[in-house]
Amino acid sequence: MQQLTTIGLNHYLTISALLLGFGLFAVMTRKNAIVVLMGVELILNAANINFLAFSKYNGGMQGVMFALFVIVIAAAEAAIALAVVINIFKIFKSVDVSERDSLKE
Amino acid sequence: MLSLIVFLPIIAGLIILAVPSSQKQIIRIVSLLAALAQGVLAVMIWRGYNPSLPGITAAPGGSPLGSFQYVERVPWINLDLAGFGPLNIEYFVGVDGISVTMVILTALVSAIGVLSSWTIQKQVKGYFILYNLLGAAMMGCFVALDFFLFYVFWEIMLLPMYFLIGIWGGPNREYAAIKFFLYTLFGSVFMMLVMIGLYFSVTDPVTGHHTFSLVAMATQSNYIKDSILGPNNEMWRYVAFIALFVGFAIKVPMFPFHTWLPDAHVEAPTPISVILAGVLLKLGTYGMIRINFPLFPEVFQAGMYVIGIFGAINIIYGALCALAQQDLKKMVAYSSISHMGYVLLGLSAGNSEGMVGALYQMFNHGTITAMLFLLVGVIYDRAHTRQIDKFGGLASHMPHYAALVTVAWFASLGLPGLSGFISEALVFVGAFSSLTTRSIAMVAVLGIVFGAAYLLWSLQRMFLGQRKPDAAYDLVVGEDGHEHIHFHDWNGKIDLDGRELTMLVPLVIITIVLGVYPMPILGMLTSSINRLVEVLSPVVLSQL
Amino acid sequence: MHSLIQLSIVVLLLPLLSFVILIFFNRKLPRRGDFVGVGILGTAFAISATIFWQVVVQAYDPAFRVAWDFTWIDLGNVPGVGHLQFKMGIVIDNLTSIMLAMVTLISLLVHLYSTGYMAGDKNYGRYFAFLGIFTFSMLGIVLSDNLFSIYIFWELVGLSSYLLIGFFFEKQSAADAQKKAFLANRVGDIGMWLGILILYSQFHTFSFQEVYANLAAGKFGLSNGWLTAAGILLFMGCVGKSAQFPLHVWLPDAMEGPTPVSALIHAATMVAAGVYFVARIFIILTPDALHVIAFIGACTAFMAATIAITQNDIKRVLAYSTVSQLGYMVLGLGVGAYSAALFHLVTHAFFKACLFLGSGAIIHATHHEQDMRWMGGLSKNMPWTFATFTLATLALAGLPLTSGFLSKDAILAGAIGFANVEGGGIYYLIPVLGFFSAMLTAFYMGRQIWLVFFGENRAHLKPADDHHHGHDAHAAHGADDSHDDHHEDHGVHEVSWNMRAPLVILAALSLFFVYSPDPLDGAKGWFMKMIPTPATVVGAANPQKGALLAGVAAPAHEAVAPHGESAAPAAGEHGVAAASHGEAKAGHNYSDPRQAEIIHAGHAAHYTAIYISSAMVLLGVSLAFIVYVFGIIDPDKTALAIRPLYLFSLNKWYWDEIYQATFIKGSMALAKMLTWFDINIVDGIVNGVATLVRKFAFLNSSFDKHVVDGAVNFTAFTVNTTGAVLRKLQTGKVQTYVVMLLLALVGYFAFYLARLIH
Amino acid sequence: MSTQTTTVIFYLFAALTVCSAAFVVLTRNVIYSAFSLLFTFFGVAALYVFLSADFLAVTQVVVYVGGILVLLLFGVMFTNSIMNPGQKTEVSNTLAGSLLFLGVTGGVLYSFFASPGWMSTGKTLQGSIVGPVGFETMSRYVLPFEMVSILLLAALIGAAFLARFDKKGNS
Repeated sequence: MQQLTTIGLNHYLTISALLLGFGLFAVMTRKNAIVVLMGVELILNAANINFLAFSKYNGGMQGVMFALFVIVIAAAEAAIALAVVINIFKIFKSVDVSERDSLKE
Repeated sequence: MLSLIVFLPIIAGLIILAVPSSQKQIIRIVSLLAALAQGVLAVMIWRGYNPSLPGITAAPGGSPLGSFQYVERVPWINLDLAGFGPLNIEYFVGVDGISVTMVILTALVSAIGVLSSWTIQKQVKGYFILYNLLGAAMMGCFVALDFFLFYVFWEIMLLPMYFLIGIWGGPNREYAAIKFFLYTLFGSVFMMLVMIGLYFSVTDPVTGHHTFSLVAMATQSNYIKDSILGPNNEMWRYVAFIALFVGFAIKVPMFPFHTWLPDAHVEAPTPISVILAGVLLKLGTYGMIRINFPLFPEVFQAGMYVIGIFGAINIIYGALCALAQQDLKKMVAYSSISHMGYVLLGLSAGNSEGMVGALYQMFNHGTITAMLFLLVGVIYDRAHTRQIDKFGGLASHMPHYAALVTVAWFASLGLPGLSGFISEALVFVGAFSSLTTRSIAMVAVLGIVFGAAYLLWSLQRMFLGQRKPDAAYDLVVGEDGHEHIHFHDWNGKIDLDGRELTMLVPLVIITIVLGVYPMPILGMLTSSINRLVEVLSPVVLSQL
Repeated sequence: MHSLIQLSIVVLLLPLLSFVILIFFNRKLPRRGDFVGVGILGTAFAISATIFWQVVVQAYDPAFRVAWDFTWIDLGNVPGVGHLQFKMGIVIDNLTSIMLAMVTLISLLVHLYSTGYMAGDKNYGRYFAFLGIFTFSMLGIVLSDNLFSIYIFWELVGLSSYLLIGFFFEKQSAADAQKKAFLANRVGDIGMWLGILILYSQFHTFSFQEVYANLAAGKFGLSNGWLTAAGILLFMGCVGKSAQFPLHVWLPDAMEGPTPVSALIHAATMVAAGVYFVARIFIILTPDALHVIAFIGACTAFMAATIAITQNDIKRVLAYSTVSQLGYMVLGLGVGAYSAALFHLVTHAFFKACLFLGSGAIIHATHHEQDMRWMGGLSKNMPWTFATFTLATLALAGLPLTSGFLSKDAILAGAIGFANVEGGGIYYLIPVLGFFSAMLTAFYMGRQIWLVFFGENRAHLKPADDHHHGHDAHAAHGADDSHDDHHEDHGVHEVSWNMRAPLVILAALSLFFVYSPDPLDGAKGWFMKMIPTPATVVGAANPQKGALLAGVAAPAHEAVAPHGESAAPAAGEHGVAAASHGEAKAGHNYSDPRQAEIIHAGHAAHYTAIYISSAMVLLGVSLAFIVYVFGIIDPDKTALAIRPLYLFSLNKWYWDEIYQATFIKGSMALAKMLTWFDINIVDGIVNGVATLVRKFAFLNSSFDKHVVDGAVNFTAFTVNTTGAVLRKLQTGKVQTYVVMLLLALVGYFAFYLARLIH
Repeated sequence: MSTQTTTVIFYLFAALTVCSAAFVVLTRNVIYSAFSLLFTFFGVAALYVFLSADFLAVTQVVVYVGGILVLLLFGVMFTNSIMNPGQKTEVSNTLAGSLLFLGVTGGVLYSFFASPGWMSTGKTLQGSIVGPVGFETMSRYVLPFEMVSILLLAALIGAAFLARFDKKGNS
């Protein structure tokens, strides 16, 4: 009970793990590229939570700075990914990643 | 000089390679020019050759190179096989009296063959490339003084011959080509084994290393006493001699290895028959003289009688088989078997008369048989058949052709005044003078009669008398009231045309000139042959 | 170089020049260039006449001899022999010069004659070219001084004979005949060549003089049998060329050639070459070889004569008479009557050429009728031909006052002497056969004269088919059709001057005074003085045999010699005989007593020979008269009465059939058999080996396919399948990859957990 | 305020975050998931505040909600035709996905809790971090900062390039 009442590192880690799992689940299962991207965002957020949690409970700034960079990169990634998705849509008239198996060639 | 004459055809072949295959005339002309250049070189070699130098082997006390001429000698392959010591193969060419005549013959026959190839229409480019390759290989065989080099040329020769027969030949060409190829390959395998054995038995007196140089091999003192083919190893020397002899005898061809020849000739196109009979057969006997006999003189001494018997069998057997042939070309093929028998007989005599006769016979057979095959080709072009019974009475319609055929036929049956006679006579003189082969010579003389029989009989059946009812041509009465001959689907000249005359007349002239005054060729042979006889005679052997 | 040599070289090369000109340019020259041939031969004859004049008439020396040679083939310094050279050369002695004159003269006359006889033939020019090369080769034989060159020209003569016999090559019979002639000659040449080889193998030279010298010096290394064999083998060349038994079969067939050719080659010159050659080698012939030669000559003479009496073809009769006369010459040489034989050679050449040309005139006049049964009564139409033909016939039959009488008598005398010396018995067969043949000769020549010239013309009796055959021959001959053949009686007429002149000249040359002042003894004539019997070198070669012979011959010598001296004063002519005999002895001291004995006995037997031979000839002539002129005996009935003999003779003793059945069929069968052997056995073995190899190759390849290659293929298969399986995993879908990635991650976690657990 | 209230608020936001994230993943409607993602981001931002990273919380709201989410919505609008907004999307390999979801999450959590060395050290981050962030950005992390800004610029240009309408005008 003491564990639960005083918010500690473990709570954040649990949340981040769940977010990570959900994100992976989305990446794995959903056919819509947009949703896959959302899953990726979830994973990134999970990572960010971990960074910040560790930096808070270690009292250093590294985690914070990393999380900052991750956000920036996430923005870039989202932009690029969406552009790609739109191109895919332009070409295939669909964003169903389960139909895109060009990697086979 | 020699390298030039050897590789000139290859250069021509490369040029042809660059010519588009549609330009048939250019291709032909290029090869013709190459052949003519080769002829010019051959004449220069002939003029510049000093007949007083014997060659054959390193003269005792002389230079280890022997008194060969136009020698070119450069290291070719130098490998260091750790276990076996250094392997040094040389590019070593040179001529003596034996080879220089063959070089002249090769150049002559090749040029004639190019002219005769003018009518080849199928894949002209490939044909002439192969033809030039063949020419180079033959020339190389005759000038090579390094056994390995000789072997290389010998093998190179097979390939174009195989394709020339197998692609441009007659209906049954594949069979003939395969037969030729396998037979000769069979022989050359033996040759290679003996070659290797010799390499490890002989040391170059100068360098002290093992060597492939035939000049060194021809000197018995260069053999390591206890090596596999050394003097102390009698049995293996006999085996090696027989193996080499079989290898060359197949090329001659000697009974019973002769059956590839009729097939090859019947299937081969005319120019290839000319080359085959004119030059290739000579390579067998040349190999015997250059390699087989001087390297194993004591075995030769022991085997003279057997060789002579085989020669006699060739003479009579070939003549009798020719007597029974219906196909003119096959008859001529068997006649070359018979004539090469004279060469073998002369060699087996082991004395100067016989050997000079044999070599002169090689030259004359080259020219005469070339003539015979060209003439057969002439009638085959017109009538598309070679069955002797399909003709008759040609003489009154094709006078020039009949005249040339008569000359050629009589040259072939050894009429005095034509070159064939002198060589045959010398062969018999030699064979009879040597006690070993005297009895053989007395039997072999029958070949003269049989030879005359089949030649005259074919001459009569084809040219004399009247047209046979089932002849391969018709008689039509021309506008001038006289009967004229007409071949089916032949619109060319009935009698010989200019190209055929340019092929044949030089050969006729050579035959007559060499028949009246043989010294131009004989004179180049004598000193070499005398030296060879010394090498082969047991007197010299006992001094080893 | 001696001027005679230069002249002789010119003579030798002139006919060759004629050949070259005519063979290449005869169509461009007017009259097909026959004048070239005639002119050149005229020149050649003129030059040889001068040679004859200088040698025989001016020098008049039995031992006259000039020689010249040059190196033809130089074999260099041959080990064991030394410097070896083959020389070509020319020798001129009496015999050579006489032969030169004879050959060129007859050749010239035949050229001249042919301008008429062959006129209009489509190969007219080529004909003269062939005559030219024949003359060249014949002169080569005559002039050559060594065995090798004589062999060369020997074969060349065979070639020209081949070309001329087959001149009408459209006729199958002519083509057969030329082939037969060449092959028969080749068989003889083999023997000759082997004989040459035996001599060469001992002496390493071909030159006559060196061979003589070496033999005389006893340098012959082999046994005496080899020497005899050499002699007989060399004689085989003569057997072939001079149509001696058993190689005589080609000569009658050779009559397929144009008649002038028969006159030149197959009567006068070429067939005499054999005799000439035996004369050249006479002195190296051992007694045994001479015996063989004598017997063969006798058999030939007799056999040919018996055949000649039943032949109907005018030319065949003459052909067999030629064979018979050649038999006489060979017989003469065999018995050692050397000069007599050569004498007969020359005389026979002239009168036999005359006979052939005469028969040619008859054939020409009767439009190529050769069968005597359809002739007759020609003496009225052709007086010139009749006269010359008859004169030559007398000479051939050997009646006195003719040249034939002198020479034949000399030969028979030699035969008798030979038989005496050899001690009788079987040797008497030789003169007996000779005399009998003389009788037969007289008979069949009389028959021929009668059938051809007397009686009435029987041309109309000729069966139609034969008639047409004659026309075919005519067409094939291609002579000009100036006179018309189509009504029955053939307009027979005398031939033109250019065919008549040779007849006259030759007939004149077959009279006795040309050769000898004495119509009964040729030994008095210049010829037999100029051509004495040379001393044999063989006796010297083996002294023990010579001594033995001397022992045998001595008593005979004693027996004959006193008779010679005693009779000398009484009978002048016999004295002359003895004198000539003595002169012969003076000319040569015969080291071999046997030879001396034979020569002496031959001279001694001179008159015996005359009497017997004259008797026989008269017998033959009278027999011919009885049969054909007076018709006392009907030839046809007689033929029926002795039918087997008649057929035997008519079919020429069946020699052709025998040879056809044995040698020709035999060699053809052998050839066919060998070809079968070649195709089925030798090649069969080769192909069999090939098949075996191929079979083994198939086995090998199946092993290769199923085992070796199997392994490889199996590997490939496994890789392939796994690849296929793995390819299923590779969907190309990103999410699948993610799934796998995470599977790996989970696997890691599992591992990690396992690590943590213990 | 008392620790209880903060704890309760924390649990609320945590629940909000996790549930909305689950909804993002589980719903078939793209629009729904997009909007529920909005709530996830808000929840995360709130958690940042709890982690005393106020600056980052604001950044999170600005960047994610204002930028990325709008981008995502644009994407949804572009890719799904406007006519049927409630379009369902298919789900593939759900089984493997869920198993792995459990495996990964379980594995991660276990490794978190099984490694005791991660228990909080004594000193923690206190107060606002705006100043320290600015300081760190301009001092120690200046190079990564510049690089990331260049990266962002390049990415945006590239995105614009990729997503542009080409000349032929077919969208």
